[in-house]
Amino acid sequence: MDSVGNLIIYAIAAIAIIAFSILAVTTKKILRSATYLLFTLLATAVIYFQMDYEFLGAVQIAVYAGGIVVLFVFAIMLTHKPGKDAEPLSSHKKWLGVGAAFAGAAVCAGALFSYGKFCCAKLLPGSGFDIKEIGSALLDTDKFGYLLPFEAISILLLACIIGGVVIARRR
Amino acid sequence: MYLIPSLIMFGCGVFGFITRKNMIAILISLELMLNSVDINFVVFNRFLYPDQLNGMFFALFAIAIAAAETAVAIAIIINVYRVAKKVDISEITKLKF
Amino acid sequence: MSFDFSILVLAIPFFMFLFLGLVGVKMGKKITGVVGTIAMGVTLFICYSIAFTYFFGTDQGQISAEGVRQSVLAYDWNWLTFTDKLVVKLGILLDPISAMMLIVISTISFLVHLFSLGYMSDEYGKPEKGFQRYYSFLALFTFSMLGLVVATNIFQMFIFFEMVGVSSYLLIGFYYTSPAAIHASKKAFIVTRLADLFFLVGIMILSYYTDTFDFNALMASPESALSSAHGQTFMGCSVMAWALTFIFIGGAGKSAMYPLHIWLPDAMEGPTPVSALIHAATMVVAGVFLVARLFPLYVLEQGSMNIVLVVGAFTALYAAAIACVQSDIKRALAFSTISQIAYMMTALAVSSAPGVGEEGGLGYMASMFHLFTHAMFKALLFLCAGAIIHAVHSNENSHMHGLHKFMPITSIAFLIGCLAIAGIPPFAGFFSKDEILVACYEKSPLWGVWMAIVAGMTAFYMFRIYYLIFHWKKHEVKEGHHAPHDMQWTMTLPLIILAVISCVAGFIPFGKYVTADGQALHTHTNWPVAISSVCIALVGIGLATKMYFKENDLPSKLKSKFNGLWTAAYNRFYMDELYQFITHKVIFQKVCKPIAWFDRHVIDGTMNLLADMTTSASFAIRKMQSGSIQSYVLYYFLGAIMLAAVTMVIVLI
Amino acid sequence: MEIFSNILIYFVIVPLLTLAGLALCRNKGIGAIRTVAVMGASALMILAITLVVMFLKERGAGNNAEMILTASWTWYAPLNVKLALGVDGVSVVMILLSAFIVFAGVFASWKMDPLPKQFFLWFFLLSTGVFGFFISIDLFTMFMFYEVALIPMYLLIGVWGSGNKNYSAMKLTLMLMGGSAFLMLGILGIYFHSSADGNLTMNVLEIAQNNAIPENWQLFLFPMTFVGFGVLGAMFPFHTWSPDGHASAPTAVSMLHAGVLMKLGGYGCFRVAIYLMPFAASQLSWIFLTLTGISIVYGAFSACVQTDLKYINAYSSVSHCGMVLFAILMFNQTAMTGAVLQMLSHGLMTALFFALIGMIYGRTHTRDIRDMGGLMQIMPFLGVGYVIAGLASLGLPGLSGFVAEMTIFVGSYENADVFRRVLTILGTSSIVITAVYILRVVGKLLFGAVQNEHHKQLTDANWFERLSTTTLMVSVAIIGCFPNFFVDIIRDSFVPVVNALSDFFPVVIR
Repeated sequence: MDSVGNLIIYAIAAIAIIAFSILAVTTKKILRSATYLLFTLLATAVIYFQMDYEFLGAVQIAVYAGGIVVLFVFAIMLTHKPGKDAEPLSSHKKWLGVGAAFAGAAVCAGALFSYGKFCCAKLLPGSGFDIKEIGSALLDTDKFGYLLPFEAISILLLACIIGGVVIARRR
Repeated sequence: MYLIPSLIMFGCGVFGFITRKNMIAILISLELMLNSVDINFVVFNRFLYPDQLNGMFFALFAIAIAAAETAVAIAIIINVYRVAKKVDISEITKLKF
Repeated sequence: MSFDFSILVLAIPFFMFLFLGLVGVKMGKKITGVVGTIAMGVTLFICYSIAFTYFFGTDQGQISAEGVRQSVLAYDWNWLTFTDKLVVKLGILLDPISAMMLIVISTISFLVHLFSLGYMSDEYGKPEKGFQRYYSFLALFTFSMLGLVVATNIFQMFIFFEMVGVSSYLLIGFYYTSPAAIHASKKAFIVTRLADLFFLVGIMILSYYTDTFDFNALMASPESALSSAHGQTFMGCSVMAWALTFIFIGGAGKSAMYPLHIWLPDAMEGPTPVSALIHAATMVVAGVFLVARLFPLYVLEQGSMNIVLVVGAFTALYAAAIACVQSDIKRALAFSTISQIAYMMTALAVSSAPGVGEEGGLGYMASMFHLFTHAMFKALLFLCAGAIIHAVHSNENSHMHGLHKFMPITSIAFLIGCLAIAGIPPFAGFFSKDEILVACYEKSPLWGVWMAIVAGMTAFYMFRIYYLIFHWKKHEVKEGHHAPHDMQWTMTLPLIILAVISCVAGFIPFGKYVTADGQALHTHTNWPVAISSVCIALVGIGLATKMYFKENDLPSKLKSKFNGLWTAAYNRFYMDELYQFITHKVIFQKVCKPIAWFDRHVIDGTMNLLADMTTSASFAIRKMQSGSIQSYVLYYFLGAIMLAAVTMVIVLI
Repeated sequence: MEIFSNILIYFVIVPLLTLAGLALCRNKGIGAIRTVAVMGASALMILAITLVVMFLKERGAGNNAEMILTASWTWYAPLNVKLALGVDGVSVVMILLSAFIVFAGVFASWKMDPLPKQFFLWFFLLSTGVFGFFISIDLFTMFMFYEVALIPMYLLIGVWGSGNKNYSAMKLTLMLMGGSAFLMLGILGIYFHSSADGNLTMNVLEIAQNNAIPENWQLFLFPMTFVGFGVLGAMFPFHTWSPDGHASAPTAVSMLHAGVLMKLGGYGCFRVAIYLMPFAASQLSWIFLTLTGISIVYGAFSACVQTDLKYINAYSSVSHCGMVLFAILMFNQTAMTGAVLQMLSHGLMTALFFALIGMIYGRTHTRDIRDMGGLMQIMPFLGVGYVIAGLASLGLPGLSGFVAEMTIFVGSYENADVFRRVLTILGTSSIVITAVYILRVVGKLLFGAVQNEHHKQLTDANWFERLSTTTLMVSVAIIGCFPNFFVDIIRDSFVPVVNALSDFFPVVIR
């Protein structure tokens, strides 16, 4: 961490991520859950910004926070009567979930700490990609060019649009 | 360091996915997991190969796919709701047949 | 004249079998019968000319430089190769006994063909259903029997043993709608098959040590053939003794020696001409023929020979005892046949090697002589019985009585047969039986006396049958039936021919032609033996005359006096019941059923148990597929974690 | 391609062409379907006869190679898997047998209903597998064709069968698959030890030449392969699929299965298990000899009390096929020749039996011998056919069974080993038991009074049924009358295997 400011920002973002994700999966009201998700995603965007990936952060905010969460909200509106709580979790299931989550986390953490390298690694000075570079890489066919995945994604999106329409269509 | 919140976020996602009964809540948990993975990609890219953009693009595409997937999933959920009048996953188990 | 044409002896009957069987249905019944009979007549002619050439010709190599009659190999065709040395050949071997058998078989077969033309028709001369089949089977039997006697090797003999077994099965079961016939045919086949099993094992043992099937190779030097197994013993006896005993059991099955005799009386369910052909004259002597064929080996293996002797002598007495009380004339004749064949067996067994002592090889010659004469007069008796049965439609002697007036030709023919079998000179049986008795006395007086007693019993029971059929009391013609009468010429002619042969056959100088070593054997009548045997026979006849010539109550008195013995003999000393018990109660119920049960429940049960375990395991696993996404994810996730953890541990360590 | 100039490949191509032809037929076009099927079967028969002629010519010309008409085409180079073709005397007669039975089978299923087209499709797929198995000398190809022959069985029984068909089809397929699982293991084991210098091969000839399978591995792999093939050869105690399977299978399938498919077992035991692993064969043969010896007697005794015609025949197959394996394990030329003769003979006469049973069942709608009787009066042709099949089965000279059994018994007895000789004598006793059950059936089924009045209206065989059964009867008689023709073809094929065995076992090569 090159500066205290950065550190503070990171700390805030990290705490926000942790806190809101926990809240998102534990809160009783589904709408609140969606809201907490929004905050988590925003905090993630902060982390992207901090790593000099401005474009990615922007996309994160626009698509995730702006698009997906709104989609969630609409879905919730459509399928839930306002003010109705989720039913309490059965305790064995809860413990099962906690166990699974902690086991996974433990394994990953084990992997993480056993390498130790990332725990306090210095952020190297980024080369500072600008948006133009990203754009040309996205449509490039050379090495490190991403035209093919880009096109594949677009077809996928198209398929999703069609699929969404077909599925949601009233029969 | 950046991976720690991602790790916790992933754990929350797993927990939520397994325990919640509301399909939308499950979807939200899924988003959490995806998001944590995105962070990982970006972090690895930034720390290991700062000169390249592979991880970032991966995250970018993942976001796009997540958006698509969410859209379809929500369409399905709404449809299921229309048919079954519920979004509770524990009661919708007929798909195994 | 060479023996090349001898192949026709086998070819004609075989062709007739196929021809009559396949084309016969289209031809009409009468024609089929006539064609079959004519073909048999041709075969008869060929057989006679072969025998004539063999016995009286000199230029076909049958007489060696030393004047010894030796065998001629007319044909030898490789049929099946087992190993380089063991090759089954089909061929034609002519030697004294096979030439003699050719005469016997073709004569009787021809006469039976002729006789059947009438017998197998109803009273209006219309042939019965299955007439073509009958003639086809007769041809098959003739083929098999001829093939048997001309066998060049022991395996060919086995092959034709099986063939005659099958044709006998088919002919016994000719009336296949009658349960008794089916049962009898099955019994005949299975009992002889059991014997053939031993025969086969005997062949395997013999050929294993001698490396050959060929009779010529075996006979050329019997000592060296046997010595190849020298020192080899199995359960205390030399392997050759085992082999020869097994082979004898094979012969005993066909020749109905005790205890394998049980099929022969039942085989009388077949048409009577068939009984005359197969179960009196030809097939049943196959066992005797087999032992005679291997006589040089048996002579060297006295252990086996003693078994043959004991079995033969016992059977002779046993069957004669049963024959005294049977009421079914065919059964009585059947037991008489068993007894007479046992006589031949005994004669073979008491015979010493040719050239040994004064009477060496006498038994062998006598046995063959008796085989020849017996075939003639027993066929005569059976054909007479056939004529009688055809006339009165019954086998029981209680339905006959007093037929002498109605059927004079048959009656005289039957009487000649009886005199011949009883051994009254000058009929054929006297000469052959006399030789046998001489041979028995040579061996030991015990056997001589024993066989003489049997001869007396033979005379008694034959005349008992004769009197009960033709005299005893007046014949009662049932209402609605024709009075019995002599039959048409096709049926009486064979009777007359056979009667004539039975009268004169005894004067054939048999010893000159048919001997064990090919050298003429000069026989001379042994007067003490001859006179005593005639006396015994006369006593038997006298007894029978006293008891059965006119209706009286002596037989029933005797019957009530020896009730136990009479009942036991009437029921054939319960041998059939014993077999029934063993086969049904023991083998069927205690072996087959448990095995079938075991298969269905234990072996199959194990397989089904495995399947059931798999099914229940899958049902148990099926619960895991709940349809709940969350549990799937949980399983997946736990699996992934485990994999990750394992990987990590591996990487870290 | 070069491989197409080999006649052998056409044994696979012709059934496949027939399959294609059948696929083009309309579902209901029974006439076209029959035409195509008959053409296919006849072409196979002509090919088979041509093959025999070619084989005799080659041998006559002094070609004494172990396998002749060899050809090879690599289809997966990394594993050295080839489509290697080649025949020796044994395969030639097996191909001939298969061709005859396929031919008779087509006529026996002339009136197949329902779905005739699909039936013949599967039927010819099955024959493809059978022929493919016999022509190939590559372990992988053999195994592949083996499976091709097995799988159609499930559908053929499950769809066109009768009675408890689902159970039987499942049981048969699963047990045979279980066998092929063992076999797969065995083949892989052989493959990985096929060569000492790392040039792994699947070719049977090369493996035998390399002779590189270590002895301890042989002891492990031999039981695998032998049991794997033995299941198909109905070896005790793995035979229980046979009664149920045969009882439920449609006529032609029973014919093909008992007639040919079960022979795959015996053939494989000889070609793969014993030939490639002579050491283990000589060490372990006593176990399998005991099992097969039990098979012979046990099957025969079981058959004595069955009341279902097909069960009787299935158990008699257990007995007869046991004899095949028994003879193969005797390790001498004569007994092994007898085994092949027995395969031929059993194939033909069982096919004949099943054809006749199918025809009788098609008329009376029962297979229980207690419900039938006196059929000889009603359907004399079928009755005579049954008697002939029965006589062949119990070993009447002049029909095939006698020749085969005698060769086996005499050959088996030509062993210096007392154990084997005693077993042989025990095995010999089966000829009596066979006579008992055959005569029992013949007596109850054909002779006697007619049991059921309705049976009096039944008709005798049609022309196609006559054609089918006559083909088989004539073949049975030809083998029985001229056995040396076949013995000459078969006999020398066993020289290599007997030579291989003679290193470990006091083989009497006579």
